[in-house]
Amino acid sequence: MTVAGHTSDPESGADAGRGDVLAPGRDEGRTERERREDVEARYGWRYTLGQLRRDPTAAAGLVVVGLVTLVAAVAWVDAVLFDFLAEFGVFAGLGVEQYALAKAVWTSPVAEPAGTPRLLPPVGLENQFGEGTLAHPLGTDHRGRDILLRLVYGSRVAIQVGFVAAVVGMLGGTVVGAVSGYYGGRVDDVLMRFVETLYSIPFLVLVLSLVAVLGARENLTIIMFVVGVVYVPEFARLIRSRVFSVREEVYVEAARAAGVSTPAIIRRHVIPNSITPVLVQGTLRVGTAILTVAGLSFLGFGVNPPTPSWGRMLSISRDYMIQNVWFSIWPGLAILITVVGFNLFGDGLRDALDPRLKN
Amino acid sequence: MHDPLLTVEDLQTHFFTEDGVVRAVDGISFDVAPGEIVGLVGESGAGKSVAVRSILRLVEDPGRIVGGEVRFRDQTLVGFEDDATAADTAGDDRSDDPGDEPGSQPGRPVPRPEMLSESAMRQRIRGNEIAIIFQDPMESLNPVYTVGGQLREFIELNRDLSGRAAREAAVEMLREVNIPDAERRYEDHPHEFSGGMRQRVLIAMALACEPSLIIADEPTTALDVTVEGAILDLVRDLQERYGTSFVWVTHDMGVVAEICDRVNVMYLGEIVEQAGVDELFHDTKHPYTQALLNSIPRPDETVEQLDPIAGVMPEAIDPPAGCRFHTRCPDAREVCTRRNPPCRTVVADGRPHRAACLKHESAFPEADYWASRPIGNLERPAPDARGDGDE
Amino acid sequence: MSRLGDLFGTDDGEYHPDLPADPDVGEVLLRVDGLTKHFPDTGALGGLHLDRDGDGPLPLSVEREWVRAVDDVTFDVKRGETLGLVGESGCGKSTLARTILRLVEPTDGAVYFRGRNLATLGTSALREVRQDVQLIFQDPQSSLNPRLSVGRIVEEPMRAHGMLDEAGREERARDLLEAVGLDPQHYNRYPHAFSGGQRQRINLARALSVEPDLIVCDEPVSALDVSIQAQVLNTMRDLQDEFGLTYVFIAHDLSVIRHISDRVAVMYLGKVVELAEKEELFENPRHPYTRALLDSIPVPDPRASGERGVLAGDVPSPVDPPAGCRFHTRCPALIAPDSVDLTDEEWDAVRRFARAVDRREFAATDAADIRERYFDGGFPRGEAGEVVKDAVAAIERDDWEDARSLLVGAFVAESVCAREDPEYETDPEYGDDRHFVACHLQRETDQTY
Amino acid sequence: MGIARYTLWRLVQAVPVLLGVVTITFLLANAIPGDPVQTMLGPSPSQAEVASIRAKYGLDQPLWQRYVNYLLDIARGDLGRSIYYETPVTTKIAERFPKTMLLMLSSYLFAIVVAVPLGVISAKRRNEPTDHAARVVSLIGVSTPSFWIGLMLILIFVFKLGLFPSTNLVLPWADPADVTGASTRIDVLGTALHHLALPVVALGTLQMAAITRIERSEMLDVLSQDYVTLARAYGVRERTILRKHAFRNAQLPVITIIGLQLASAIGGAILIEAVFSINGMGTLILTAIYNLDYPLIMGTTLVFSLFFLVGVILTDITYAYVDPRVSYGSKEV
Repeated sequence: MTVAGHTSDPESGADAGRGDVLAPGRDEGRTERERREDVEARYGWRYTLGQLRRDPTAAAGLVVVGLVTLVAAVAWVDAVLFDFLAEFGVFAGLGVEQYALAKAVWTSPVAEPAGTPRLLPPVGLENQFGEGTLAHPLGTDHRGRDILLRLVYGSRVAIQVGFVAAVVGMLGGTVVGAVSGYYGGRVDDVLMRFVETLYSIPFLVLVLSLVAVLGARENLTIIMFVVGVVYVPEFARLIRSRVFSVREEVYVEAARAAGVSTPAIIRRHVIPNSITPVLVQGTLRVGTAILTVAGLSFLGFGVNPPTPSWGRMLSISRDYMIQNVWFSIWPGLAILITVVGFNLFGDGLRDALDPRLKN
Repeated sequence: MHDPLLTVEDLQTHFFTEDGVVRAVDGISFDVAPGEIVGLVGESGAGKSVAVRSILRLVEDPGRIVGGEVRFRDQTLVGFEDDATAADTAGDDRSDDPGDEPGSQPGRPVPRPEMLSESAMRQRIRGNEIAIIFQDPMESLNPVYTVGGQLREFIELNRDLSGRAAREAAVEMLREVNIPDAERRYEDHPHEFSGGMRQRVLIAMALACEPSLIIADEPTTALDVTVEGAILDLVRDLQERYGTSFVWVTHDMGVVAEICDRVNVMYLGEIVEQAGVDELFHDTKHPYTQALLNSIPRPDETVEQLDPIAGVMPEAIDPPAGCRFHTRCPDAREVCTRRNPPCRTVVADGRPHRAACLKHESAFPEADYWASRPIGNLERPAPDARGDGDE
Repeated sequence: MSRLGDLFGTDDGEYHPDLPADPDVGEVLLRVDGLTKHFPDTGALGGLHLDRDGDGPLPLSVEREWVRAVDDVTFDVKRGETLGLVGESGCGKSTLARTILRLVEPTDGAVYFRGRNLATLGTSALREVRQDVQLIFQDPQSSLNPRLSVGRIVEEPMRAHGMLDEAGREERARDLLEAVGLDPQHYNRYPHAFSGGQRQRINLARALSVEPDLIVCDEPVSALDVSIQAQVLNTMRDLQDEFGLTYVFIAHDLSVIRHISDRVAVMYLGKVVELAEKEELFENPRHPYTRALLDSIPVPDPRASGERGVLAGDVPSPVDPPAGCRFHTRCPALIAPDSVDLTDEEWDAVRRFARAVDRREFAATDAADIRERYFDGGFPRGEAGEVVKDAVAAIERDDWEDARSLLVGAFVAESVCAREDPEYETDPEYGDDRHFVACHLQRETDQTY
Repeated sequence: MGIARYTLWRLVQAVPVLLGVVTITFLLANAIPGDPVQTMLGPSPSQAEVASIRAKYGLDQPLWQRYVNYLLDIARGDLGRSIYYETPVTTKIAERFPKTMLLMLSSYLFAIVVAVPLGVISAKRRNEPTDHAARVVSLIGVSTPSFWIGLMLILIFVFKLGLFPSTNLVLPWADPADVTGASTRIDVLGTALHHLALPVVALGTLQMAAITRIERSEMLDVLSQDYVTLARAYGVRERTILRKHAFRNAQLPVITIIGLQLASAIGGAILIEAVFSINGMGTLILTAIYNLDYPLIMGTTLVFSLFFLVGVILTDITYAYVDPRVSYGSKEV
């Protein structure tokens, strides 16, 4: 049971004392299926990947995750590199003016910067809430900007935030959990009480309070780090319990008995066998972080107005629901699909890593 | 001789996994007379547990009973016949063509009309006529209910008792299996019992329903020797008093010698030898049984050198062609790689002694075993499929 | 015994006068002396733990309970022999193995390996010694790191002890794989590709890689199928001859122990109750527990006659083991206290009755019924008889606790078995080694010698 | 050990955590760089103004002194005065708490009532169409932002169909006189349910989906246990097996998850209150944050944490009630 406030990690010693309770000959008399599963529950990485490939839903998740990440990467490259390259005339004669225009549209707080080439139909307030057309497949928003394009650029924020928050949580959690698990005793007690306490403050409440006192309402960087930091307790607990159980594994004992030094044991045995659940949880947390940051943007925390983000788009769309329903549908779907992708992939990863959990 | 209580004929249970069809039980036949303890012995992966679960139709997905017949008295627990359109693929030299898909198999068996319905199985057979005891007493009791409650539920289901009377029968049965202070222990939860005590509770559970047959699936494997000894004594004593028949699944030849009247030796989904317990040990007819006996150390005398079976049991998903034991058999000859012998009577006085080995010429005249070339397994390393082949 | 004096010695290379300085000359390779391991039975919050039945205001207590997993175990292991260590689950044999190797810190006692006390060695010296003492585990699957290739696994101890260079280690690993009966080509495979028996061979290869003198084997074959078990046992024997190994072989299976051991120690509840050469122990067991154990094993021969003295009751908790002889609560041969003057038959009946009351084996609450059932129609005479009658009266008014304490107080607590820790040595009928028996029944035997 | 004793034990365990939460909320507002007074008074306030505000809120005292005072105040049930509302924080919270409570409990009820049967059916009909449908629903449920569900519900049921009101909640126990269009208590109840429907679905969907997923996998796990097979082998009816032998065991992890989900439900409630303009605790904490009202931030955070902690303890006690191994102190759990 891993409810906050629970402190039931039996001391390693007491467990070793019950070492010989292990029932003899358990391997006997089980069905073929169970035997096979047991053989396969232990694996190399290659086996894991093989399993992942064979799971169609996990593969679908991987495709979604890959696509969204790719789109986000393109948007990122575009946002950062475009101006730089355009200055050197790289795009001259390539017909990229259209693109430049579109980009100007999303970066500009007003409808249309002066002097943009008019290759696309004029965008502006007269184009407000356009229906889906070939030029604007998903229509236009309250300022006449292309929704699809803004979704594409919004993916940049979502993906970035999701990955950064999950990685911050994983790294922070790994450090705290590993220190706690490795040193044990007092250090562990103190760290775990702290982690438990953080865990007892509802997630969003903690994020909001932290963001508020840091004065970071519109600072996306701080927000994504804060979200990551709030994930630390969860990962710390996960890793700690994992380290505790791996530390008790017989192969670790075997290495100790063979005289392998502690650092080598940690490097070669403990870490490689502890990180898999962390990776699974990390994948799932990318999705949760996207949801959380979308919620924060919706509440007005996060990116500054001209920069598109899905949560912000939804927040704005509230005021224009009567005029254009699609304006409030597309960003939500974008979030939904992305998060479904991460969840599918994470579930698939878990099944592949631990077939016994598979249902 | 009595009519048999239970008859199993050509029972087949396969598992349809992603990797292919695992022929866990592949055409076994045996019977159990009233008041008899019949052993089903073999190493892990031989298909013993699946076999006994098939008798009660308790095989779970992806496992399916795909053929054969199980009769209990005059009732058909399992009864399949081949589709009329089926090509006859069965026979002595059962070919092991790997490409059979569950759907595309031509001779897909269909249940016969007299096969008991699921609800009839539930009401008339399970618990009522045939009870089962599993290997792991820790896992077999529901941790959230009291031991007595579980016992009483089963008694109420399978006997004409209810309420107070069922409770009394339950307490009585707990006492019968030597659970001290039964009245009070009745209210305890399973985690308050030791492993040996839990196994006693399970035996009480089986006996309390007053079945004619108890299937015991490795009931003493998870227990310490002294506890095992006490349980074996208890079972023998109870068996004498209640006259219940047993199918006793085990991998331990010692337990077999101690408790069984007749024994079936399983190897890779098939029964390779079937005999009375004394004949099995002292007039062994199948090389596998012999090898098994040669490889166990004895507690009562010092055996200087063990004579183990070469190699490991192949996977049931990809059994060797011909006799399934031929890859490890010291007596294997060329013919063994081609023909898979069924279990035939080799000694016929009294209850027949059956063996599935071509070297018994009287039973397998067509095989011409002695004329065939020996393949000398002992020198030859076992085929290396996926890292298996222990020697 | 000099173990207390050694306990405080911290010198790594402590010289022990009982043992020859040069290991190759002497016979004793390993001496376990008064080894004890108690685990704290901690609950949550470190020392604080849940007080289930207490009646204080808070369900907490700071009292620590100790699991006496191994208690004052002493034995020698001679170079080149196999010492079998047998016992049922929970008897402390695995803990003993780990304590010998100091994978768990001993609470008390000493472990001399070639004259050095492992119990007091410093970390680096201990690491050095671990080159010479290896351990093999019960579960061949979980003792191999699933993320390392077989080659890496076998090389790991060599790497830890700086043996050979990279290429040399690989060559040796391949040689070892071959020596234990595996295909050297499998060097790059991962453990999941192997069967149980093969994995145990990998374990053997790993243990052998650093040329150890002693291998402690903790149930090395009990997870294997019988045919595979025989293969591994044979290989272990061959390796012993080839490399001059010494084994401490732990198992719960007496047949395996009989097959592999030269001498055998039987453990019960943290103590060695009997130790003798194999033939002597199996053919002339002196301790009632050993006898019960031997009687219990099903013999793989339907013609073997076997009457079994069933051992009643469960093993007591190692947190609060019985005083004196730890087996006395279940012993079928409990010695009558000196104060009790009964015939053997009467004593048997009293003992049986006391046990039955202790475990509440029966439901009868009628004096006549009890007399019929346990005393063949007549209660014993004298003081003992009075106690029995009082106890029966207590049962009649359904006060089992009272009856129990009456009987235990009069018959069990006074017995020498419950008062004194037995330690006896006798001359064997088989072989020429001493036969150690921890049973007070040996008092008389000793006197007759 | 009985349930009562276990409850006591569990409460004792909660003390350090609670103290930790109090400390964190205190540190949040007091030990973070940046001067709240500055924020409060805007740019370039006079020295005197600063000093008076500092004195008023006790900010001129050293940190530990303020911490001790804070603890003492909390012990007295005093959470300070809100800077923005200029009323005691406790008053404000007492005013807002019932609506949030109503919203959360109703969504939880909705989530559990839908999820548990759905999960059980899904497990029972494993790999059948029902199961696939349930799995898709729960996957989408855990992947959809609750505020967007709220928006969509408003879009459909308020703007398009005009079936439900879009804002605020009515407490079912409110005085009919205070509720527009209601004359009897029954009317009030009706109005309350009418207002509650959309926010409850929006907030409860995530919980529902999460519980369905765990319910399904736990049921599958339990259904493959030996004791279930044994019950089957003794002729117990499939329905009885599901109801008696599997269900109770499967609920153990579900109960834990239900407790832990409370944390995300609280987060969801903040968003849902924003979407439906419900003046509950969620909008209160948002107001506090928008206005950097530190006492109010501390107070609301503390109350939310307390709420969560109580929820977790309640689930633990329920767990102990369902699983005898916990209350008997067995180590195997």
